[in-house]
Amino acid sequence: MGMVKDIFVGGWSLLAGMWVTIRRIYRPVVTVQYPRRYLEMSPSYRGHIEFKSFPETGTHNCVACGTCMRFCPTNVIKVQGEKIHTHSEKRASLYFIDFSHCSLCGLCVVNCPTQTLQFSDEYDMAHFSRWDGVVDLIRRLEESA
Amino acid sequence: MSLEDLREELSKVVDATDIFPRDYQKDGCVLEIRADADKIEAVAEATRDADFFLECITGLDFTNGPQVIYHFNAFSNLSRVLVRVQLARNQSLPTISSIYDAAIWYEREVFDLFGIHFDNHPDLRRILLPEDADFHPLLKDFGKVHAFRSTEEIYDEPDA
Amino acid sequence: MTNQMLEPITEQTYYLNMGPQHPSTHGVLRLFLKLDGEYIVEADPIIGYGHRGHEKMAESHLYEQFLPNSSRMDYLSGLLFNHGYVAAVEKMAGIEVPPRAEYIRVICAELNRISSHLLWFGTYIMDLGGFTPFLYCFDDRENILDILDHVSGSRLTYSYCRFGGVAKDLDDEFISATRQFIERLRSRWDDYHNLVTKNVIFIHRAKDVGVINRELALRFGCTGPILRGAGVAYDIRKAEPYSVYPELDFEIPTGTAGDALDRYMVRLQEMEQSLRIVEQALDRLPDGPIKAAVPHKVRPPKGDYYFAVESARGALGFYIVSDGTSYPYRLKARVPSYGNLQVLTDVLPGTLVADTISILGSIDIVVPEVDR
Amino acid sequence: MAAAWQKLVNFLGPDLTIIVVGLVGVLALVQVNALFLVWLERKVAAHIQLRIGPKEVGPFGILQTIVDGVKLVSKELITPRHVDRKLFMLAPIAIFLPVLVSFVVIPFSERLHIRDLNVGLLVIFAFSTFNVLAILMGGWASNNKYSLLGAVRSVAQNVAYEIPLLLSILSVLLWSNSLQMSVIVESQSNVWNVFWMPVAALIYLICATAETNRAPFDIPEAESELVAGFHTEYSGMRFALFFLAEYSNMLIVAAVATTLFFGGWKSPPFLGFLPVPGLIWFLLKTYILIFVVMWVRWTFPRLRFDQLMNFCWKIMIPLALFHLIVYAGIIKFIR
Repeated sequence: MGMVKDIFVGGWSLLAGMWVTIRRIYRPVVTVQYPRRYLEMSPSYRGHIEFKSFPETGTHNCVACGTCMRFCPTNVIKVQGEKIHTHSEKRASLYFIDFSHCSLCGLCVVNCPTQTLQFSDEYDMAHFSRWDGVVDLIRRLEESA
Repeated sequence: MSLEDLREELSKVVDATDIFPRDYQKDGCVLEIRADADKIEAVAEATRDADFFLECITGLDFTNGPQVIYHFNAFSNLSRVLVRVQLARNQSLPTISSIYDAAIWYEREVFDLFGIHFDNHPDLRRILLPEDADFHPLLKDFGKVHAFRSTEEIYDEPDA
Repeated sequence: MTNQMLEPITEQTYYLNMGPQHPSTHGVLRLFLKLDGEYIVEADPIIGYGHRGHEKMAESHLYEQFLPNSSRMDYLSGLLFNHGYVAAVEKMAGIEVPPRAEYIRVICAELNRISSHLLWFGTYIMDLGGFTPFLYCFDDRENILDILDHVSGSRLTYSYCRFGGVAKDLDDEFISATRQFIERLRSRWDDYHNLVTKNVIFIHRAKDVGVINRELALRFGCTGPILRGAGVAYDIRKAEPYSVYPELDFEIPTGTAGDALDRYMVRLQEMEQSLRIVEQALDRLPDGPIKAAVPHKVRPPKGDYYFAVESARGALGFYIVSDGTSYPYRLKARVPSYGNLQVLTDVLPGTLVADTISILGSIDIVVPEVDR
Repeated sequence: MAAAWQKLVNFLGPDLTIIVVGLVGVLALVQVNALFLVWLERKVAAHIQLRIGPKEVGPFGILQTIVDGVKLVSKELITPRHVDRKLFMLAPIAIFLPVLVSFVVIPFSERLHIRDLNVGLLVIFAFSTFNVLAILMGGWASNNKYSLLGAVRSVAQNVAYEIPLLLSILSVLLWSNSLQMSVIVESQSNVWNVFWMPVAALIYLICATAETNRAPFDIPEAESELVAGFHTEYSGMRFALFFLAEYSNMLIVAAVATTLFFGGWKSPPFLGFLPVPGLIWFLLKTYILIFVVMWVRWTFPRLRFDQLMNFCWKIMIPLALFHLIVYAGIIKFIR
């Protein structure tokens, strides 16, 4: 008799499972049709880094101290600065990152003494060449301005 | 079996001076045992009889020879026991894989990464690295490391 | 499975390479199986295909620089690994973490644990041949990822915990989204139970399969849901309390027989317990700073330290030897899946190929975590 | 056109003409049906799983499978090195041919059947058994352990499930007193068999699912265990033939179920006033059954091999036997 009961209980459990799936057929789909609809990135989304523009100076505040370069675990940052004349502040003239090696840890942003780095919200970073992953931050800032 | 019993058991195996209590809050273990290479089997048997399991085996490399660290733990609160075996260069030590099955893989890992040989191990092959690798990467003379020190530079003599 | 199956009836055994590329080895694990018909005579898991040398990397990196590596060991519970590593270094360096940061860490870690368990749930049923629950779980998991994305800015490899605190403060949106998620997941249990837990086929596939009892777990050093499925209420969150877990009220679910079904039930109940933890932590979330003042380069004092946390798969330990500089002298990650995977050598012989999949799925390994 | 038709009939004779034209029609039907079913399967799966499924090619993605078919046709036919070449090439053909034959005797409507043999049902089951052989051929010839395991499982499974399958239809045969498909349908003029033999219908559907290797009985090709089972090594059009055969088999078992239990081309009892041709009713019932099979597939996990066998030998066969005895008594009593 136990076996007959097992069969009925088992059969009932299968029907219960089928009820769960059939109800889903008319539920709205959750897929987002990506190229047609873009999802909004969260406000704290961490893309590659970019320069923040400060209203006081109208440009970035990078003094090319190289802290970000030293803290980067994967050595993807290359920054060079120059002084316009002997007693002026040092300013970054070159700032490159190789995004293809970046692990997005954010140590550069956290440790930047002038707070001039921030995360961008760029996520369409698929490219055909590895060199396309190299981002020129200064040019990027100039273009966005 | 409580920690006190284990301590008693262990004192039969190793010198009482080689057993140091340690502060869990400070360094995560409650007991440290410094054993010689030939004692490790006896120590492992004592911990097994006390219902401890082998948490991990770690290799360390110092200028005065590598160390092998065994962490034993029990399914009860705050009972991690650290066993430290100091080896000379190229010295092998007996396996405890007949006592703990978990040691088979952990010892293979230590052999793989440090080249420390375990005697009588049933299956001492490389585990993480490919079979044809001819190096032991976690040795301090391999690759880029920040420092290569001796044990005295790191450990103060623990107060017994 | 009885042991008489272990005796080969004929000499005609053969070897089967399951993996490194196989639909249900969850990554690049290779199982070298000796088969007699469909019965397994010998099993040898071969690992290391994803070995990246994290422990070696640590020796040439600053303590801070190793932070992103930690979540890349186990990509499914990255925050738990993050938490473990950060807490270990904090303990060594004696950094006091503000209470709000601790609560935030616990909330995020538990959410991460749920997401890991949900993914396991889906993949386990998929291993057994049911594809649909997998996508239902992903639907729910997506919600967690969105929530964590909102606060940490990434979806899988969060480098969210920082020495002395966390990277970003929670906002009201996060809190309301989390509360909504708790409601939502609780309303889903019925469907999950009807679809899977009560399903007679599933019960047959999981019951009495891959029994790992206490003695076996002890010999192989298994931890986590495997151990709890065998009836041992051992959880690092209780046994070696860290962070704010002692202040929170939760239970350790345990099984009895230690078979795949028990492990399944333990994980499902753990998700519910994690929800409870998140709820309580949200209620008690104190105000205050989220990050203590920490020097740019942490320099822990000389000595060695072992710090364990409960990851989604078991006891995760970081054993760090410091030589007083800002670089770790040696960093060893004791990953739970390592011991959990090795137990296969003992459990698999005598089972069918189909059970292999069920057992492998039920112990929930993440191969990059084993390989490090 | 009419002249050409007359020429053909004169040349082949009326019987042969019907067979030739019918076979051409069946070939077309098999292709279209497989294309439709693959699309349907993907849509059903997608909507059960809260996804959309194919949608890009054609309206609702209905042309997606044609595109896939073109892709498969244009792919290289890889023959791995250590295979048994003759069997390897023969297996996809061997699995596909019996499918065509089975369609010959299926009555799509009152007048639309190619050949109304008096042993119609027997033909179908005789030929559907043939596909075990093809699977074994494919699995054995592939020289791949996964394929072999799949083939071995498949043989054991199909042989076992033939028994309750045939037992379950015996009670229908007792009632209709004939193996001829049209007679079986006619015998259900008053009440469909499914209403008074629900257990037989259930047994038939379960066994038919197992016969066609559909989930939850898809252990010969269990993807999470055996990668792809017996067709692991096949590529391109050879793989497509296996695929085609699977979906055509589904159509056959559903069509047979419709004929045996659901009144064939007859309209449902209370909808008899509708001016709907029998063919539509037939196809509608068939595809509803197929939908149920798909629905089951996307709901349940897979059984283990020994459980599958236990289920057959310990539950299905005794049940089918018991059912047969009971219904033999009932039918004897009614007549």
